[in-house]
Amino acid sequence: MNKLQKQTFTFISRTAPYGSNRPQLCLDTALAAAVFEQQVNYVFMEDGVYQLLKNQDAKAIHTKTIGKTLETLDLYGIENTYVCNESLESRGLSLGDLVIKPKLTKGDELKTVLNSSDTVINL
Amino acid sequence: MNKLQKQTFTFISRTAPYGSNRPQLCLDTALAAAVFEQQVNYVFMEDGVYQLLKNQDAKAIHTKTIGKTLETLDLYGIENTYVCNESLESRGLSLGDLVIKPKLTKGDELKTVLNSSDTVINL
Amino acid sequence: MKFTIVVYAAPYSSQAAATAFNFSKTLLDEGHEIYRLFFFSDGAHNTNKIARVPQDEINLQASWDELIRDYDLDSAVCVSSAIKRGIVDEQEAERHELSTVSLFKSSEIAGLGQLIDAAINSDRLLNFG
Amino acid sequence: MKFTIVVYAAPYSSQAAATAFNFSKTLLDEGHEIYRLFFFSDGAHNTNKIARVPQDEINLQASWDELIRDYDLDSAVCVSSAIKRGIVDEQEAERHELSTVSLFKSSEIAGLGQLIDAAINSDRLLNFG
Amino acid sequence: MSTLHTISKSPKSHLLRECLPLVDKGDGILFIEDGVYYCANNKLSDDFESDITWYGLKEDLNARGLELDDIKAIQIINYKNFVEICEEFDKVISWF
Amino acid sequence: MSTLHTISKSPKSHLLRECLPLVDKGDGILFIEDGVYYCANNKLSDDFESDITWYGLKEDLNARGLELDDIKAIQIINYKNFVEICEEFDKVISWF
Repeated sequence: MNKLQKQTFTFISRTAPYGSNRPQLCLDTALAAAVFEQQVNYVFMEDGVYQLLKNQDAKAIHTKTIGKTLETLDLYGIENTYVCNESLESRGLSLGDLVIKPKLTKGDELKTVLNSSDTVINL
Repeated sequence: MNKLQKQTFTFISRTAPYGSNRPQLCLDTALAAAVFEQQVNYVFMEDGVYQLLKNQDAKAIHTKTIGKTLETLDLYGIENTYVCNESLESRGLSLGDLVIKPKLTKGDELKTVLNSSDTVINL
Repeated sequence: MKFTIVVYAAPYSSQAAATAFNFSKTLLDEGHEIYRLFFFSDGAHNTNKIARVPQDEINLQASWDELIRDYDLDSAVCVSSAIKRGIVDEQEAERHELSTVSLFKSSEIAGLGQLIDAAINSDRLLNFG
Repeated sequence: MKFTIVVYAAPYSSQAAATAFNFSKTLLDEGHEIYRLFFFSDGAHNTNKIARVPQDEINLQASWDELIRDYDLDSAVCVSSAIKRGIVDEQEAERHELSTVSLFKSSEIAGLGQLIDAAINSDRLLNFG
Repeated sequence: MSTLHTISKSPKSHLLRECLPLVDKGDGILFIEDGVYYCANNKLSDDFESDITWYGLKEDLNARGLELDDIKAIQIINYKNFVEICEEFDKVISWF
Repeated sequence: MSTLHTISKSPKSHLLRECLPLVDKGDGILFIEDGVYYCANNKLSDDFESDITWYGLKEDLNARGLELDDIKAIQIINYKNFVEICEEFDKVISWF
């Protein structure tokens, strides 16, 4: 590896869990960025907010329960978590339904997050 | 192979060409059904209507031009072609924009087609 | 009742192949019959014998192979889907001068006629993609 | 300018892998540099050396291999994506007691750290899925 | 001829809206995989017509943490029942 | 910091609507693959804002038989230009 400067990575996770592996890909990459001591932002948008629902249990479909991992995101060094308010509301959800309490954001705040990012992974 | 009775197959092709291989899978399977002398209905719905646009030329993306094959569907024994009127209209298209002239249909007629089908492949 | 199961999706990237597997296993457990499994498009990847999976995860390719052998199922992979995805049996490996065989012995390379035949001779055909 | 190209999609079932290839080829033709190709998830299927394709179609796996060798590119396949999809080099084949190697010699098995490194050390990172 | 329709993508796909014009009285609609999020949205379930039988796959609902009590118009079935209803309907059309 | 956004799915995906709240003045949006169908629909192109630069990939438009004359607000570019505009913007975000 070449020099590892500290940069800002933003991960936008927009898809529902279990139907595809995109939430897991996004999470794995963010965890790798955190391990390499990068600045990490993690944004849940659109169907991605479903990843944060309580009471997930993927045993019956023989898969890891992603909600359980997301509960401990901060332990992995990912503290800047965001959830899109409009995505929650349009799905009849509120912060109380989620396993963690990300910052509630709207478009303009997210623009600021993206503008300050060197790399954006959008899954 | 076991006995090959004559049955009715309906193919619903709902996706745009080139972005995915689903239009080609649907077409290949229908052609196989026709080769085995089955009764074949072919329905273009939703983004599937884009497969029928004139002036396609997929050389630049190194792919077969599906519109060219669809032009000759009847030569392969697939004469019962349908296009969903609402799918055309909502995309600002009319029969004149298409390489063939399928029957213009609405929901109720398609229900009848499906009801008379033994197998439906829906891509 | 005789079912045919058509799988369009690769394992792991979407849930569809796993759903097809669970459905197939359940119907066999319930005493029904599978006339044919047909792996089409990216579904061909389900028949790759080379894959290995971490111990805490399901090896879907190996699970299909086991199910097919346990119930002596007819399992077909679309030939044109398979070859371009690196899924070859001994005969295709030889024809294409490849040194490796990647298809499980439990599945066979087949044409789309086998899918039409299966639709005709099954009571139900289910597509998973 | 230094680009990193991340490919999430398998060849043939969607256009994304072909777009990634065309983009990569064009940027190299234009005198730019590729810091790293990174094949992730179903993108791993692009590095399978076993595939054969009808003569009137593009063999995308072989095209990648040729491009990588022509320009001596750094090409990495995510290790956990690769192994469960049957993409193994000699070392992984040995470790998992597999008799076959399916990965083109032009690509290397790598961890996600190589993706993070590439993002840091490239001017632009593009994702194709 | 009655048909069982399976829907396996989240409401963002609009698959239900695509499929409904082709669904006949007496048909069934089964939500599987990410399709089960259709069961979670109260706004959507108002649209569930009563001359269609609605099903949701238990294993997929449980995985996603969707509370079953909220869902009135929908029968929660497991894989075994999924096989059973494939027998009850004359054919199956998959929407994905 | 300006961003180039690429959109590679047809309008059915609603990717443009998803992406727009995150698109800043001075950003660019490039339609590729099935995303180029966004260029075909007149109703949609009325929404194309003028403080964003809009692009469509020529190779993908040609493949799909989309007539270039109809598209006023959109710059038609080829792969070579695609590489060039990746330099002009500070980063690229892919929507797929």
